[in-house]
Amino acid sequence: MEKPLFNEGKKSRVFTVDKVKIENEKTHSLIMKESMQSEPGQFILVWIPGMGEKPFSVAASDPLMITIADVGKISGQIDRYQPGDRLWIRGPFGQGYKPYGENALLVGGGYGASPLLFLAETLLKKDINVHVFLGARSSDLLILVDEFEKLPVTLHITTNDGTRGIQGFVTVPLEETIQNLADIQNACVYACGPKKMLFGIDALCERYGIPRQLSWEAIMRCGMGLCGNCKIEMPDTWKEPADKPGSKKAWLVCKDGPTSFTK
Amino acid sequence: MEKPLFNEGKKSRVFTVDKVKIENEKTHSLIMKESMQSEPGQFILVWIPGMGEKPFSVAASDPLMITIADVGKISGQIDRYQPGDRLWIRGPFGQGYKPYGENALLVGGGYGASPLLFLAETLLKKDINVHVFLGARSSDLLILVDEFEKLPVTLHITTNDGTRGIQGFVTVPLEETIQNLADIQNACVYACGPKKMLFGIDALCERYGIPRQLSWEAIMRCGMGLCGNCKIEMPDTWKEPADKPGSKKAWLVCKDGPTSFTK
Amino acid sequence: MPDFSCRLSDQIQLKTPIILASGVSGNSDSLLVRAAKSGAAAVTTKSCTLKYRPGTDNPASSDWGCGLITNLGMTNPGVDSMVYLINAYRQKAADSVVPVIANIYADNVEEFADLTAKIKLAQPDIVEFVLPDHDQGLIAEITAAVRANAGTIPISAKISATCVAIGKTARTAQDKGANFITAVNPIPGMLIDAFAAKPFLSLQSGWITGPSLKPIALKCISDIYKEVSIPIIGMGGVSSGLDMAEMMLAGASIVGIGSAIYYRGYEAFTKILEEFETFMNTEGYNNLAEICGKIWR
Amino acid sequence: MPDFSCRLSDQIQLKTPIILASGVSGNSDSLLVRAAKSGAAAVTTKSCTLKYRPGTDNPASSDWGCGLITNLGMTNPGVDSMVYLINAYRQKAADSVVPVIANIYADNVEEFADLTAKIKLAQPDIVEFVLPDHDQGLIAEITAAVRANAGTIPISAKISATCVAIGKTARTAQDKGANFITAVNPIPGMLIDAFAAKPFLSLQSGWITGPSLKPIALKCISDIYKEVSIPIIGMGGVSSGLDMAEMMLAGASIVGIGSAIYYRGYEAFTKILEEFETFMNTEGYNNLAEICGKIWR
Ligand SMILES: Cc1cc2nc3c(=O)[nH]c(=O)nc-3n(C[C@H](O)[C@H](O)[C@H](O)COP(=O)(O)OP(=O)(O)OC[C@H]3O[C@@H](n4cnc5c(N)ncnc54)[C@H](O)[C@@H]3O)c2cc1C
Ligand SMILES: Cc1cc2nc3c(=O)[nH]c(=O)nc-3n(C[C@H](O)[C@H](O)[C@H](O)COP(=O)(O)OP(=O)(O)OC[C@H]3O[C@@H](n4cnc5c(N)ncnc54)[C@H](O)[C@@H]3O)c2cc1C
Ligand SMILES: Cc1cc2nc3c(=O)[nH]c(=O)nc-3n(C[C@H](O)[C@H](O)[C@H](O)COP(=O)(O)O)c2cc1C
Ligand SMILES: Cc1cc2nc3c(=O)[nH]c(=O)nc-3n(C[C@H](O)[C@H](O)[C@H](O)COP(=O)(O)O)c2cc1C
Ligand code: FES
Ligand code: FES
Repeated sequence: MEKPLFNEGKKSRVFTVDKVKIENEKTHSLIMKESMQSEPGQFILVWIPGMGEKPFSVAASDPLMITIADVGKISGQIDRYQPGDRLWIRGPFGQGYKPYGENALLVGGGYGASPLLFLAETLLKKDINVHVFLGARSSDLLILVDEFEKLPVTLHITTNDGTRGIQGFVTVPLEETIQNLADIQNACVYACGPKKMLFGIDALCERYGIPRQLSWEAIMRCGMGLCGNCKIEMPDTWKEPADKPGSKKAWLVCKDGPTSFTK
Repeated sequence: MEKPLFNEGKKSRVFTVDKVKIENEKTHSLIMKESMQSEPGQFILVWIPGMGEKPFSVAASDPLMITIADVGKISGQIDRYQPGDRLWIRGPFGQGYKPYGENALLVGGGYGASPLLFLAETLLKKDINVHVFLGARSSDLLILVDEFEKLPVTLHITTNDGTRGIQGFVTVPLEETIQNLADIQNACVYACGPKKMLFGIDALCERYGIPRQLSWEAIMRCGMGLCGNCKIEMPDTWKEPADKPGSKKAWLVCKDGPTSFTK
Repeated sequence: MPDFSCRLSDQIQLKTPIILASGVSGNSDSLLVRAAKSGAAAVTTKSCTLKYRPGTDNPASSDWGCGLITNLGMTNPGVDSMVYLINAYRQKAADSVVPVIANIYADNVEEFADLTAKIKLAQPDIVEFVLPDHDQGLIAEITAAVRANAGTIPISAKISATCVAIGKTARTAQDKGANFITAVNPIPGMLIDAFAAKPFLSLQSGWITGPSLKPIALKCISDIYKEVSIPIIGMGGVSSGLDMAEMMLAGASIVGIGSAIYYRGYEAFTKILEEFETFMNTEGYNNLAEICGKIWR
Repeated sequence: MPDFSCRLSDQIQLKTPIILASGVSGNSDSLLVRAAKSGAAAVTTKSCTLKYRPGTDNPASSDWGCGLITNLGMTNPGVDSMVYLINAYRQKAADSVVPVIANIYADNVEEFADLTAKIKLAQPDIVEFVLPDHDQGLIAEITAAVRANAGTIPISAKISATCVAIGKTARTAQDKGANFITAVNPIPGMLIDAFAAKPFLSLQSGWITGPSLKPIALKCISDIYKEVSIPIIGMGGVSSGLDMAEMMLAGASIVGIGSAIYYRGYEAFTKILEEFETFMNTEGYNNLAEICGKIWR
């Protein structure tokens, strides 16, 4: 009769790369042999022993997938990984997206699109209509386009230089789509990307009074709500929940987020 | 999102006496308000803060009941308890009886009968025929007779002084019943009581080749298999299991037992 | 409802006996405000040193199953910025303001003296200083130095669970003028990942906090309670109302929480206090004096 | 299959690197035999003192969720009976006999000297002695006294996790003739039952062992490994093959288990070793030398 020891589930464990998929020049996806139960919008912490640890969004959970833009030390190292290589991962952490309403408008900037494929699949299973808005500086920085094309979603692509889709910002087709919605209260914008983009989208949504779920980024240290490093200040439009007094001016991306909810 | 802390289930917790039932001059049962999931033959540790802690058999699990003979410090204290009083209990510990075969012969000496009522109920639910053999020095030391009389079991009572039932040892009607069994391999003796009685019953069973499950007593300290205080030597008839080498000469009542199995 | 107000000294009156421990959110004025608004009856800043310390690479902490391990490398903005931070906290908290305990850390007596003089500019309600582990002479000198420079501000000596003869250390601190004892600071530990064949934390070892620290902390607080007559600010593994009760029964006058914010969020303050209140009510305690140190009476 | 044989010294060769720690079943010859038959590569007797010690009332131990707490009050039959017990163990174990480590405990140098001379009569394979926590002078004297009286028998200094400057202590012990270091002895702790408003153990406090001790032990073993060149007998919270691997990666040459017998029964020895073997195989280690202290290479 063995006794269960204790709650070890939050410790880092070994994952093995099964497949590598090139998304674009700077971005690729790693598909693991193992899966990790998680929701779209949650994140994981990837540890490269002897080098460091960084947060990444869950891009698929079964098997686990992450989509990584090669921009520095850890992401550059991961960029070299081949099938059979091991990474150490803990998680999932944080609050993911919550499916809501009948129409979903998914907006991703750059590698910010990484959790949106997983989200789209989850929403489709609930019979929610999905629009996807992918934006990037140029066509070669777009990710996951092929995958989205395989799904029954309406796909809108923008590039700043016009190398693919509409030239301009992702907010242009987004605004159009919002304007054409029959019932704004029954729709929701789900966005993921750099802070500036999120502030822009939040302002746009506020103008139309449409609910939105934004997934924030910050530099994390403890990932556990203790060090305060990932603290951000939420947009004015965000209403502080009664059970989280003081959180508007000191919102922890790792613990309160990464997803914020505005209705 | 709260996180489960850890496996605290083995710690002592508060139980409240709901009813007190007098079994005889020296023995009474406490029925608690709370229940504790357990098997007949398992034991619990009862702590009286500031006084000490002792093992007792589970006499019923839902709600939890214990049957206690007032013989000393702790049992004498418990003897005074009234409805509303609190005790601290941890458990269940150890290996209980395992229902086996078609005919069950339950033997209890003195307060050793305490786990047998719970066992009888469990066996009856599995459509096993139950014989119960209760022995004591004298009629006023018998316990649980009324309860057994309410059950569809064959009850055999012996007292050394003949004040109730047959005069003599409990082994006499036990041996008769064994002799009348159609299929000895399909029956099992379940006994609980002082070491001497158990050795006697074991020898009798060995003569007839009948399977038996004996529940041993010992003075316990850690109750966790660590201190070695409850170590006993098993009867010669007991066959050491291959996965427990060395256990025959050093059998831990708290961890290997309290129930031993011989087939 | 039991009376929860707690007079720690003539100057300091807390509305409840649960406060924020040092190090958790203690480098941010707006997070201190959040703790105050979430029910902390006092907030403690992160240990500050004379100069800014940048901190370490990740991983800097982990939940290892029985508790947490952390080593953030003493990140802090330095004492001058900490003074600024404390003022900003007071201003931003406005009506929600609660007393602030300023924690300072140094290696030697001179630096402690210096730090005390500097942090005093923020007029914290208490200056808390982290004592070394076992050199009784040094412990006495540091306490005396902080006492001398703190002026009328009460001071609390923070003692680690690894401290040798912890009761005696607390007694020395009391004798040299400490107004309170804060106990405990965590125990050193290390996680190793067998598959990586490496220590998990970037600084190799770290400090163990949370549930697994509790029985160790209870023993320390007991030992201290028997030796001193000043109030104890107890901490180490408190994450429920019952944990809080245990710590007060051992001798703590008020209780600090850190890791519980990981386990239960900022809501930890109100949740733990509610559970503690239920306990006080069902067990028939009328006030905090009745429960403090009761296991020794 | 990796090579598990372990040469601790010219005299001592173990068949595998997992042994029984002191205190668990160590007051009974037949339980030591059981441990040996269950796969312990060596067995350690319970700490013995000059005179018989009766031990305490119940409760003497508990599982508190993250680990165990125990205080049996140093129950032991006294050194003369322990000599008898060791001989009985050898006789009863017969073919299954494995080396026996005799653990001794005293308060002062003279008693340690005396105990060593007496326990020597049983010709244990190793004499293990429990060092005090922080007095470096006393640590040196005790080690020298045990060394002097043990003759040709190798000696191991057992060090507690609460030891101050643990690396330095181990170094002192090595310098004074210790052949091995056993680490760690557990940390003091206390359980309080809030409803009873009483400490749970009859002796109030006890020692914390099992899972929650592991990260603390790993840190201690790391600190010791960096300071000494003699083999370390590592223990503290090992209950799986991965735990065992972590402890050896930190620097232990062999590993002891105690609490794991509660968690996994006497089968713990073979189960943990099997898991460790799987780990060694899948990670490609050929022998114990490759894994010992690897995180520091
Ligand atoms: C909740 C959350 C989810 C995240 N999900 C993903 C994800 O799914 N995929 C992903 O690739 N990254 C994701 N990130 C970012 C990721 O954690 C790292 O910050 C990023 O990989 C850079 O780390 P590095 O060690 O490679 O770069 P570093 O060596 O730390 O930085 C190198 C340089 O790159 C710059 N830089 C850092 N991050 C970015 C960035 N995001 N964009 C552009 N420049 C940057 C730095 O300023 C620096 O100049 C996420 C972050 C958060 C907080
Ligand atoms: C597995 C297990 C299950 C048990 N189940 C029960 C149970 O269901 N009901 C129950 O009443 N007890 C049971 N016991 C016995 C119980 O644990 C105590 O030993 C008993 O209650 C005496 O404790 P005390 O503190 O009152 O007596 P103490 O003060 O320790 O002893 C007082 C005197 O009584 C004698 N004495 C101790 N135990 C007995 C005994 N069993 N019979 C006669 N004299 C004794 C002692 O030798 C001593 O002289 C069980 C024991 C074990 C190991
Ligand atoms: C992330 C973190 C950082 C800490 N930083 C400090 C610090 O800077 N100074 C200090 O004295 N204690 C520090 N501590 C210790 C806490 O103040 C407290 O003593 C300890 O965490 C025990 O309480 P807990 O179990 O409730 O977390 C820190 C603890 C944590 C978890
Ligand atoms: C019940 C028990 C009794 C112990 N008795 C002793 C002892 O007498 N002498 C000693 O040096 N260590 C003693 N110890 C400590 C162990 O030898 C070991 O150092 C400690 O338990 C850590 O290992 P573990 O986590 O595997 O139990 C005892 C431990 C337990 C659990
Ligand atoms: S990363 Fe430490 S609080 Fe979020
Ligand atoms: S009571 Fe300690 S081993 Fe059974």
